[in-house]
Amino acid sequence: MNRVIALLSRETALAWGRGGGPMVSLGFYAGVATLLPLATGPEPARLAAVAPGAAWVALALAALLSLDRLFERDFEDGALDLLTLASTPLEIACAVKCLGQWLATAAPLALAAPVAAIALGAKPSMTPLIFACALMGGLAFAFVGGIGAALSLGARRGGLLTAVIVLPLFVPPVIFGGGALDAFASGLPWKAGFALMAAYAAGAVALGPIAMAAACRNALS
Amino acid sequence: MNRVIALLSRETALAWGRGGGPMVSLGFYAGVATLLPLATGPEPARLAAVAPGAAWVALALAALLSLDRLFERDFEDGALDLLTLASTPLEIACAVKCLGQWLATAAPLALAAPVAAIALGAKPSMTPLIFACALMGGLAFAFVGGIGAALSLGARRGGLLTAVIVLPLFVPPVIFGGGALDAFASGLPWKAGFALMAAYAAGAVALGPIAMAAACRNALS
Amino acid sequence: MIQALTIENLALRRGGRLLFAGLELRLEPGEAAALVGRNGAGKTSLLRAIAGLVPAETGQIGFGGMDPEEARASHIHFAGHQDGQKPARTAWEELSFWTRWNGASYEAAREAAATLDLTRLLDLEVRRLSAGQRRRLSLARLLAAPRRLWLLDEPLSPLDADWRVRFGELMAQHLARGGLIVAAVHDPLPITARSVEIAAPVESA
Amino acid sequence: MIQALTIENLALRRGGRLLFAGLELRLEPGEAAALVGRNGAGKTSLLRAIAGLVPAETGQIGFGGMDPEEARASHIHFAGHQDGQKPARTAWEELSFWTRWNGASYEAAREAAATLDLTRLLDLEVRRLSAGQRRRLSLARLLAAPRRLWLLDEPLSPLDADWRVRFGELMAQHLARGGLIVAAVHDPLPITARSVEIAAPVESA
Amino acid sequence: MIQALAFLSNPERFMAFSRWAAPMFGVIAVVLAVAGLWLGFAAPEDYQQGDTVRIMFIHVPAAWLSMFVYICLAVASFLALVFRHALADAAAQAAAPLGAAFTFIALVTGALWGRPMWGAWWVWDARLTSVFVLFLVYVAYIALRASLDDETKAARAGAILALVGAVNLPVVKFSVDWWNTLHQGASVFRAEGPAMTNDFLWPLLLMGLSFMSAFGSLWLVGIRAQVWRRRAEAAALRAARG
Amino acid sequence: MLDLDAGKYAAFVWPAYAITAFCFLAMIVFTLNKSRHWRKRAEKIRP
Ligand code: HEM
Ligand SMILES: Nc1ncnc2c1ncn2[C@@H]1O[C@H](COP(=O)(O)OP(=O)(O)OP(=O)(O)O)[C@@H](O)[C@H]1O
Ligand SMILES: Nc1ncnc2c1ncn2[C@@H]1O[C@H](COP(=O)(O)OP(=O)(O)OP(=O)(O)O)[C@@H](O)[C@H]1O
Ligand SMILES: [Mg+2]
Ligand SMILES: [Mg+2]
Repeated sequence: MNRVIALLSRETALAWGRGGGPMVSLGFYAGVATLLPLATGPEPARLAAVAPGAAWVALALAALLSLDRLFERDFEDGALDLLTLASTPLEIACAVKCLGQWLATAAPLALAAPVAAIALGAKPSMTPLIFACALMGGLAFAFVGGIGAALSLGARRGGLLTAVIVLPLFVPPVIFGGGALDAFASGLPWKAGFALMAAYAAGAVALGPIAMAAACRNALS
Repeated sequence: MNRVIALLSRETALAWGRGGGPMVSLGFYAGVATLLPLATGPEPARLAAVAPGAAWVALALAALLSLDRLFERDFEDGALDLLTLASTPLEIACAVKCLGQWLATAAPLALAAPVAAIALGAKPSMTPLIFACALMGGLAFAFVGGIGAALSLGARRGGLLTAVIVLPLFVPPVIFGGGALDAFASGLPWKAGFALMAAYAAGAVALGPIAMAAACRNALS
Repeated sequence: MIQALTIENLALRRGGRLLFAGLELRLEPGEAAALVGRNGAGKTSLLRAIAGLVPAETGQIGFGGMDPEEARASHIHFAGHQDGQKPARTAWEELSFWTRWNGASYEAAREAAATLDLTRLLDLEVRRLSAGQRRRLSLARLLAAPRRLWLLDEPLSPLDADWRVRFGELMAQHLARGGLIVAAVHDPLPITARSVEIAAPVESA
Repeated sequence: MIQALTIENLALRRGGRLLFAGLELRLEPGEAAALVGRNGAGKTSLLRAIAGLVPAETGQIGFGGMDPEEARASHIHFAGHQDGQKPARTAWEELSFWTRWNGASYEAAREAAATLDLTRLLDLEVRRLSAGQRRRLSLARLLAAPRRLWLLDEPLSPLDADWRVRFGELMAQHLARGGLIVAAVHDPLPITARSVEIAAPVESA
Repeated sequence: MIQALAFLSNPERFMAFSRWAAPMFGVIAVVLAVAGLWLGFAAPEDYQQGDTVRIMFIHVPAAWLSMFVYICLAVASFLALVFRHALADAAAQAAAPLGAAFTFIALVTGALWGRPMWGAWWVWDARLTSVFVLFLVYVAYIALRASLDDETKAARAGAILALVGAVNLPVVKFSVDWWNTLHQGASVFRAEGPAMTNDFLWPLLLMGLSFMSAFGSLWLVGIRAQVWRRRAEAAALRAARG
Repeated sequence: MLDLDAGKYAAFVWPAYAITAFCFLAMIVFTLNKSRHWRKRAEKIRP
């Protein structure tokens, strides 16, 4: 347990220092909130309709763009070797890495997302759903993305490969989540979409680490 | 000149391999194009109005998130030392680095942006402007972002700091560009906004490298 | 506890090339082996194979009857060129993290730092350490969490003459406590160690 | 062409601490200096100061009358621990890039690789090279683009015995052609070199 | 001006000067503020803006100061960068939080004025946006200095950022002329002379001078603090080395 | 003499003054505090 906490705090600190964290998410959503009004024109109704979707897209993009930081450094500087030489299984280490990434980058984004959406005119009643979607979705993105990041370790054009592997896996949660937000906004039943996304996230959390650990071992050998 | 070409191809290759490149931008816009319809509901008019803005937001965010890769690696592994020991001034080396970043990440995004916008229902007549805005804006983002990346070299929480430094400097081009797109879409005069953004980009390209080189020298000493 | 390290008829292949074959080695507690050989002979690869990071082409690596998984999880230290220390984090952050990851306490990390005369440097970022200081920081992990088998890849190279002697003493202490050491070296080790020549098999040389 | 390296009354400070003071050194073409001293004494810092990467606290570094800017831009090679080679790029990509960055041709890069027996390895990623091979790759840059003053930070440490001799010969050739070498070392250099002791000033020791 | 700077560039002389100058500026600021506020609240209501016009007496001086402080910051940074003068760097470091505070006041009072006048707390027009950017630049400067441990490096990096951020200043000043903004144009410092009745002009100018002297006083105290901090840290370092 | 009744705009005028006063107070307190802190430290180490 001690080890897991130690690793989690290291991962969070690293992800935070290298481009994650609340300032970026703030800036992110400040950007979204500044730009969309300019781009969509002054009609508040229009703006409000786009708001949750925009917040959601921003989240997925942020997750996608920060993926290459997950394993590559540790792989290149030998830390991954040492992480495998421990009584904590590599599967858990991988899960903790993803969790750290999520804590450092997705969680602040999830906190900021409802604020941005409301600033853009989304109904305040949507706050809990946007928040929950962002948290869940962030989890799914982190764990699914981790698989791609691990698989492309040691490949030339690692970043490219990550994107190719990860993009198709990102589509389902993106669609389920977006659908749930949309349905909620128009007063339709939204629970099914949300449940699907949650299930996807749960699956990713459960199975992702196994795939990641296998991919890491393969890259190291 | 030879050196500049060599450096440019190295930088492009590095940026490309590490999470840049056409696949990411494709995924980016695939995400935007999938999600926005979901979020905005089925009315095409609404969608069309948001499209160019969404493309533009995505561009700025992508630039922000890839900044920490610009100097940090070279700083940590000693390549920056060697880049300074050359008859090519460090200012030019910095400019070429930014240019490489732009070529590898912003240019593919700029190519994809009009496609995404049109898929979302933006008027095809907007294509040239979206493309030009994305190219120009990407240039401004790369060069202004480089200043932030260089200034935060060696700082604790480098990534965070980069965002804090860069965000204020990103606001003007984001606003000018968004304004120009918006004005064009509503048939208003858009040239002023575009010209301002171009001027800002030109200023960034001209002055940014000086600041970057000074910041790099400072970090190395 | 690892009771012995036994390597039988080991062959390793990297990138399609057979590095060496038929390697035999038996190390009892208190013994050290110095791997010598040309650049690219496969010393580092052998250390990685013992650590389970690289699969063997043929042959066996045994740990005196202990389950290899178990041995590698809790009884082996590996200190290579790539020390896994992030330049932007402080020496203390790195040392304490790895110490805890290896299951030992902050206290142990602090003591190990004191033994390697790093206390004064713990607040510095790793980037600012001199080459020898940084190497000492990575060696401090060996002392902080006691483990039976040390796999060392050119441990002495950036150390100054004084520290080579002192780290030699630390290695001798480890052996005296029943530890085992396998070290890849280009210069002689300051402890008595069995020299193991790593060389390409004759037919492929 | 650098006609001499003159260091007068040099003092360096890192992180608030005075590393050394009053350093004097004069090196003529064909001469080599070996910087010796404890870990953290400031050998690497001195090399970086000569390369202009670290400002001097007091004192002068001169290049025999040549403008320092000019000398550093075109007449100095610096080869440190941090070799600036990206693990994910191939040896050839790295060597050819740095060679061209230093103003020499692909041809020169290929020749230097051959001299250091790297030809066979050029298609491998840097990550896959052994420690000695990787060091040779970074040393190949010295040969690929001829420059007068070589600043070497523990150049020999991961090389095997053979390569230490062969690189010694290459250094001797460089000196014979009128080159200058300043090398930080913990082991003796295989060439005749003036030994320069780097040590903390007495009052602060 | 140059001579005054040269005179003060000696730390001893600066400490002697600031010792009496800082309290003196403080007293002047208070006196001017009392006078300005008195006149301001004695002035008649604006026929268009009603009582909200009273916000002007703090909004406009704060907005002036936000720019003036940045000029001070940039000049001090320039001197620190070019002449490596420690006192100039101390001045830059001390100016930043004050500038951020004045900018913050301008933003908040502007928003409080905008709501009744324009019907919106905030619009993304060029003037407002550029002032917001100015605030962010101050924050970035402070954050940058805080996160670099090495004093000299932090000074240089901060100075570079301050100079880069200076491009925003003309945008703040002339945004109302270059773009169609909701915000009104200059009405005091104009080539044609002030376009404002004396009833408002006088209290506004008094408040402006008061803010200016308040800044002067706090700045001097802040620089003194920096000088002491550097002395203390240098001494601590010497002590640590024995 | 003084017109302190801001009428329907009181909700905007007085908060503006309050926030300004608060900011000034904060500036003064922080600056003086820091100055005193470092002067003490400087004098303690080198009286
Ligand atoms: C958050 C919103 C606002 C910001 C950031 C802001 C910013 C500024 C700045 C920077 C100046 C100085 C201009 C110069 O010296 O040239 C200024 C002046 C001024 N502002 Fe605002 N302002 C805001 C809202 C308002 C509102 C709502 C009003 C009134 C309707 C207003 C009225 C004025 C006036 C009368 C001046 C003096 C212009 C002059 O005499 O030069 N401002 N403001
Ligand atoms: N991941 C890999 N893929 C392909 N080849 C590899 C890989 N790792 C190492 N090699 C090759 O295997 C050989 C042995 O490398 P190794 O690092 O084990 O040598 P070494 O004996 O430690 O040499 P040195 O003394 O230079 O450190 C080298 O020729 C190297 O190029
Ligand atoms: N950027 C820096 N900031 C602060 N201190 C530094 C920095 N770089 C080096 N130092 C300190 O300066 C001292 C000298 O370092 P340097 O690398 O020059 O030593 P060295 O003589 O090369 O030692 P070694 O033999 O271990 O390589 C060390 O104590 C180190 O901690
Ligand atoms: Mg090796
Ligand atoms: Mg050194």
